Amino acid sequence: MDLQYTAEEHAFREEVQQFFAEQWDDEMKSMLENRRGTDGMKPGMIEWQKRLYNKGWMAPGWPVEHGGVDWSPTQHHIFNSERARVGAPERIPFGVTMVAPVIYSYGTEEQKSKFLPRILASEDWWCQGYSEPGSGSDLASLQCKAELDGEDYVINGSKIWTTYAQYADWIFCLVRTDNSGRKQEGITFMLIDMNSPGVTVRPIATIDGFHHLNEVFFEDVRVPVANRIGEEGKGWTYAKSLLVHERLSIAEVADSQGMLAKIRDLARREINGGKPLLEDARFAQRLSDVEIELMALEFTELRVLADAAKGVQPGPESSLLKLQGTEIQQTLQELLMDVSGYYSQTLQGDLSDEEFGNDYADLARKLYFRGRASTIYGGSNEVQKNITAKYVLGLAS
Amino acid sequence: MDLQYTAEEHAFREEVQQFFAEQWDDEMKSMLENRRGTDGMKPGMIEWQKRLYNKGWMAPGWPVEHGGVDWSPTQHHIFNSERARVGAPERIPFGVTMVAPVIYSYGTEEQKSKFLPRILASEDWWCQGYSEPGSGSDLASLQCKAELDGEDYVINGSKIWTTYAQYADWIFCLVRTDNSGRKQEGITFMLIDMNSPGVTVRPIATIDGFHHLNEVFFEDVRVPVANRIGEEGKGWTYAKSLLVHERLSIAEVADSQGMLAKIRDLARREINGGKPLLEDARFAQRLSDVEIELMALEFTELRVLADAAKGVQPGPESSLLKLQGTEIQQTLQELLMDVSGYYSQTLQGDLSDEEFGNDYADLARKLYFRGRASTIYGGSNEVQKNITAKYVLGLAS
Amino acid sequence: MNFDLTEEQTMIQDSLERFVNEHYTLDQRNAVISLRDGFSPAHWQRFAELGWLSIPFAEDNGGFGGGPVDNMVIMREIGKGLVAEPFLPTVLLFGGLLEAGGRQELQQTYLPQIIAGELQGAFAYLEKQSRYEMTDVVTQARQDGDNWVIDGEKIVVLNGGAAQKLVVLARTSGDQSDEKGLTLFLVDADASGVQRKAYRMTDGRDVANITFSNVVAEAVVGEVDQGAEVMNPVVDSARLAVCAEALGAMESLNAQTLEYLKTRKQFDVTIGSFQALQHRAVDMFSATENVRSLLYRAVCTAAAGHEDATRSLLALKVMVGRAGRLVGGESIQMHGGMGMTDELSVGFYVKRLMIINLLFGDADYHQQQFIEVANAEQSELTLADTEAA
Amino acid sequence: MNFDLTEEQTMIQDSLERFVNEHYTLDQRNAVISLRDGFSPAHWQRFAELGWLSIPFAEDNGGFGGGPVDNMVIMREIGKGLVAEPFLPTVLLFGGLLEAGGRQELQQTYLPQIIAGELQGAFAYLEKQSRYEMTDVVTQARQDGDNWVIDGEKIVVLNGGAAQKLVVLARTSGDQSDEKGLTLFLVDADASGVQRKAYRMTDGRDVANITFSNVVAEAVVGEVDQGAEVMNPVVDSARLAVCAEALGAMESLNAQTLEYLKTRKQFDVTIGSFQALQHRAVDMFSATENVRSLLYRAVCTAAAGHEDATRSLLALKVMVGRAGRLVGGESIQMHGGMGMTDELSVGFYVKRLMIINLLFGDADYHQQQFIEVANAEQSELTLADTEAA
Repeated sequence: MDLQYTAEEHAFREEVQQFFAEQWDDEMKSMLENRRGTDGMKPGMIEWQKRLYNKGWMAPGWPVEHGGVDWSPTQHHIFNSERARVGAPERIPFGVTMVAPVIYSYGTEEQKSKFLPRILASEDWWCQGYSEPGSGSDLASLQCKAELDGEDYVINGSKIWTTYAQYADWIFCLVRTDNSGRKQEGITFMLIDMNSPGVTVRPIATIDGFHHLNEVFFEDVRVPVANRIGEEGKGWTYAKSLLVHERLSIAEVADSQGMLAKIRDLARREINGGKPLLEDARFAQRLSDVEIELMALEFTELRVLADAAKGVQPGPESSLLKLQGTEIQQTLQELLMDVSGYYSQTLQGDLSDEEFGNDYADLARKLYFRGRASTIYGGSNEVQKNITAKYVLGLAS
Repeated sequence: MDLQYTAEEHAFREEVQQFFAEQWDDEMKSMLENRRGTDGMKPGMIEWQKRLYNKGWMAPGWPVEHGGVDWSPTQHHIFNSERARVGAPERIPFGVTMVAPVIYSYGTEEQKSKFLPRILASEDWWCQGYSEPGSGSDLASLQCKAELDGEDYVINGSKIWTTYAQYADWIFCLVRTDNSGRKQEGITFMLIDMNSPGVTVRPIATIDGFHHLNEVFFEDVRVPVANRIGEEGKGWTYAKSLLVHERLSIAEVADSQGMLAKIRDLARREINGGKPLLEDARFAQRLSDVEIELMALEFTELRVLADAAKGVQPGPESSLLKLQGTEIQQTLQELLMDVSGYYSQTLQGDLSDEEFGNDYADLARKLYFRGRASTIYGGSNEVQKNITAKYVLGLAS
Repeated sequence: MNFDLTEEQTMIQDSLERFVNEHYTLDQRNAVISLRDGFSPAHWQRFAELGWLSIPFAEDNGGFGGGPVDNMVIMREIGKGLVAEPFLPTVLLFGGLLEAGGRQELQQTYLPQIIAGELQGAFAYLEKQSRYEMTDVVTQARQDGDNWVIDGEKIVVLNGGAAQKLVVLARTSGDQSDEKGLTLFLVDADASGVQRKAYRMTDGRDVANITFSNVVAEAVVGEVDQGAEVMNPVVDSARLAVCAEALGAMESLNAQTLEYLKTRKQFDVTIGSFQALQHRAVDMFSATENVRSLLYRAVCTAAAGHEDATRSLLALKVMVGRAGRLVGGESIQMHGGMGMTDELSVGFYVKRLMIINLLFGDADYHQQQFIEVANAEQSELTLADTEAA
Repeated sequence: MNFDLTEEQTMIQDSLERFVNEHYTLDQRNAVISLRDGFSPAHWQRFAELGWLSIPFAEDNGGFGGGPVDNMVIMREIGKGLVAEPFLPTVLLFGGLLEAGGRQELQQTYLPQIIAGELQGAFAYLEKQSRYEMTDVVTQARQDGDNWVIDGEKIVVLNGGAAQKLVVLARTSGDQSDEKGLTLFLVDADASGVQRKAYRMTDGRDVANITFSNVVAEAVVGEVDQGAEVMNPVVDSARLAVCAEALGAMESLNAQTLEYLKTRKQFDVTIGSFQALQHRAVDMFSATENVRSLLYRAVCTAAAGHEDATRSLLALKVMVGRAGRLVGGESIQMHGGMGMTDELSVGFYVKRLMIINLLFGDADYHQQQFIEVANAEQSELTLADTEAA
């Protein structure tokens, strides 16, 4: 048992640190540290991703022939830790992490050459069309319909919870091409141009006040057969195989560590009854409770990473990363709200920080409310527990 | 809304207080405050119950014609609060609270005149034979068999978790007389003399170190038909109706209040690092967490009581009494263990308190371990939650 | 001992419930919230006509002579319906302070206006540095001839935008956090030197940050340097009131969530048939009943002037914060994606519960006070008492 | 970076596992526990033959030169098997102190005897008033010519009945709770003036209360007044060791409980098919993996002398207490009535976990220390860092 990095890993870390020191500069920060919402975020994210692209690090997980870098799991970890440490954002995942692996694994040569370079260079913004109003955690019950009509499919239906659809050039969708068999069958994977006639986007107002979610409607939208991935009816298989490509850092340990450090700093600054909040016994207890859990999670992640680096299947503990990671995030968001006190429930609106009386609560509140979704989306924590009970603990369903 | 007692209730409370002041005397205390186990407990309990009997208060909940007192729910509450306040024990329930209502509701005149006076005067000690090794929370799956043979039933099988069977003169049992229909049918309610040939008692060693649980075996035990309650095959109905007679004070609020006060006193006395444990921030938080919950539960109990006093059905909150009551008890037991520190995990054995270094930990440990059972027996808390979800919240099973 | 409402209280409850049913669908509420001050003047007028604004005031002051139980009845329905009108800031706080201050001329001038629905008021007590210590006050008032002149800044003043008159908590002597040396002043909200920046809370209600520069106060409320003595019981009564409001909100969340569990289907069955969700629904129910029980406890002990009233109120406020967070969090979680949207009212109730947790100090703050009160008591039992047979 | 055991460590692990499988069924353990000192001298001899007793000691002292990882391997198997032999008190504490004390004559005399399984030892540090403050010591040692003479009383001395030699923590200067002024003494357990009262812990292990009246010490271990400097690292290493033992116990409880959930039927289905129990089984699993991760963290940082070692160890001990309580409680609850009996080993594992929680301070105590260490650090991030895109 040994925690040391190899010399190569040390060197890599230095290279990563240097990259962030140079590229995560004031210009980037001012573009992305917009505290009042996500509206100005698109240009900043594209600029940031182009910088990664210029370094060759936009898609390290891709096969080298398509522009990947063949990093080891440890290198991925190092990159992500350093990213979180300086506070740079993660890449927007829908193109580079979610649809691209499906395209390079199951797409035609035409699809690969058409889409992958534009994803790599952040020239297309993608969104994901899986969930539907009626489907919830039971994804395979989806109903959005595609009917073949000559060279096109005609799509009718809607997708919901579509993050950043308002920015998107393309959407990848699971659509139903057949209703006769098991619900997992008859699902087809489709790439749809958001500019197609008949596509409309309705923003969904959410409790966090950010505009990130949408409902996307398809009304007789014609999609060339050439935009279908693989075979008709196999979409569920492709989508499931995509889960394997999920990033190792699903627990977001490094980001939570940054959040925790910030909470501690702020709690040192906040005074109640003449005493810093950090010295309040209950607050200190709650903070340390989650800190200890996060320290454990960090090593659970390293254990999974160590297995991945050896090329062996991760152990059963990997099933806990999302469960624990999201719970820790929510606890931290809650603590940050509590540090904010009254300010956590007031809308700063047009007031300056000075007039308002606080310089972090507005964001704290948004993070908190947005964070509620982390235990719902991508398989609710209830579903995660069912899965863990069944597949890891072997309990009958 | 009003918390006041009526003048009659005030007078009653004074009478109760006077009774305890006179009867819960040093002799009683020395008989029942045996901290090393339950072995010496039987004579003390019988003496104490005889004192209640002499006052006419042994069975206040019974119909007056059999020796009951016709107390209002508030009077029951007052009696119980005062009992807990001085630390006197509850009556052993198996005879007076559990089997007697079945006897006076469904028994023959002969059964009533044979058994009820002896229960009232604590001349017979009863135990309960419901659970079986295979039945658990699924009580109706019981298999202990009774076959009619002339004037007798012949009983074969066993009962488990039988509290104080080692003291008992009689056991009331659910036995199976028919296997053909639904499992709830074919169950018969039987009164069995523990001195019958073929009855054996095996003590079950438990984690608390008290001897209270037993397994009772029946091998060709002959029980006169005259000892059957009501009709053959109706035992399940009788047993269920008995649940209605359960005491109002199921949450044991008054006892928990006494426990909490004691914990606070002890935590004031225990010093760690020069400071009383009561001033330790985390300990104080944990104690106050449970104190607040107990304050809530006290009023939940009063709400149920107020409904009962009006003669109306208790509201849905009554379903929470056992759930919350047992959880609070376990939390208090845990805190008392924590106050005891190292002593909580050492067996005092023959050491005097002085040699051992502590005068309460031995009991604390026993209470703690015995308390684990409170969320298991009498319908586990999981089953309670299922029932509440179904019957109170109306959620489909 | 009983927990029944009187016939009059039941009538008040019914009339509020009817009002909510008629005027407080989510769409109607959104319309109300979008009005200038975050509430409807027409509704307020209706409140006056129905007599609700008179309930807490003494009969001598033209009121109904209500007590803690009456306030509970009103605030619980307000909580159930997520009613936005400023009953708390204008009636309970502003009106309550004027009444508690005991100055007849102020009572006779203003209480009838409040009761008639003609006067909006606010209580300006929080400051940027004060967090939950209400006595941490640096806003100064100094005597200048017959006048008191106020300088300082107050934040998160509930109903601060609409208020025509303010009661302002200022320091007239003592150190920054002393309880003694505080004085309450009546100030015209449009007086020279008063500047207001209005904004909204997350549930849509109106608040303001208010600066005072050489502002001449209209009157002292109560006695100079004795402001805390007037303020404390009024704030305690407001604590009780918002806890009742929280109960109403939690009841509504329970009802909405149960309804969703019973109708929403996944994997071809209603999600309410999943045992794990059932048990959590029981936990929500249990948390709500705990709040109800502690509310009854605090209301009854307050009404009776019982020695346990303070401890009960502190326990209640702690439980409201904790249970409110649990019920709110579970409501969102069990509503899934829909719980995240503004298309259901779930999120607004959750936010209101979070605000209530903060008002007059959050759960942690109140628990610290609870610990001090509870551990100061000596108990009388011995451990042998805990030994059951 | 890797979390693999070396080949040698794997061999140690396998040999312990085999030993447990052969010698530690519940019946066999009950027989061992019922022996005079609560363990089997024959087993102890076997431990010596297999070389296990030599593992933590330096090669210079005749040991295997093992480190934190090796201790972890041994103690985890001991925890899994609920092994009663006194590896902790004799080898890790008593032997560890003699080694850390640095006096060659003591090392050369006694370490070989320990390694050979010929010497039982104990560390007498707790006192009636000390609770979890190990430096709260009133047992006095005074110099009398060339001798040190000890007066006082020690309690809950692990292996105190069987021990032939004791290391005794006594005060040689300073005030009752000072860390400075403590000295460790080697004392013969049968020396004149030593009185022992042996009793048992809940898991059946042997402890004793020991009084010292004018007892002449055999030697000073380490330096006079510098006892804490010798003791602290040895106790830290013992903390790590008992946490590894706890992991083993938790693993065993998980396995037993899962097995029960998969076989026990109620209402005609296995109880493991109830979703509420499934989710709680996941919680047990999750708690156990948290302990494993923190154990790896603490062991790796200790082995590397990493600056995070202290914080990691404190976090681990807190988690072991909390997670152990959760796993123990759930194990009993999910085993139903059977979990309450001594007929399964569940209860014994639970008790062992509870004892481990107490050893060297419970979870609350360690969390207080953790808070002090963690909050003393300054962090470097700004909130903007937390804003994801």
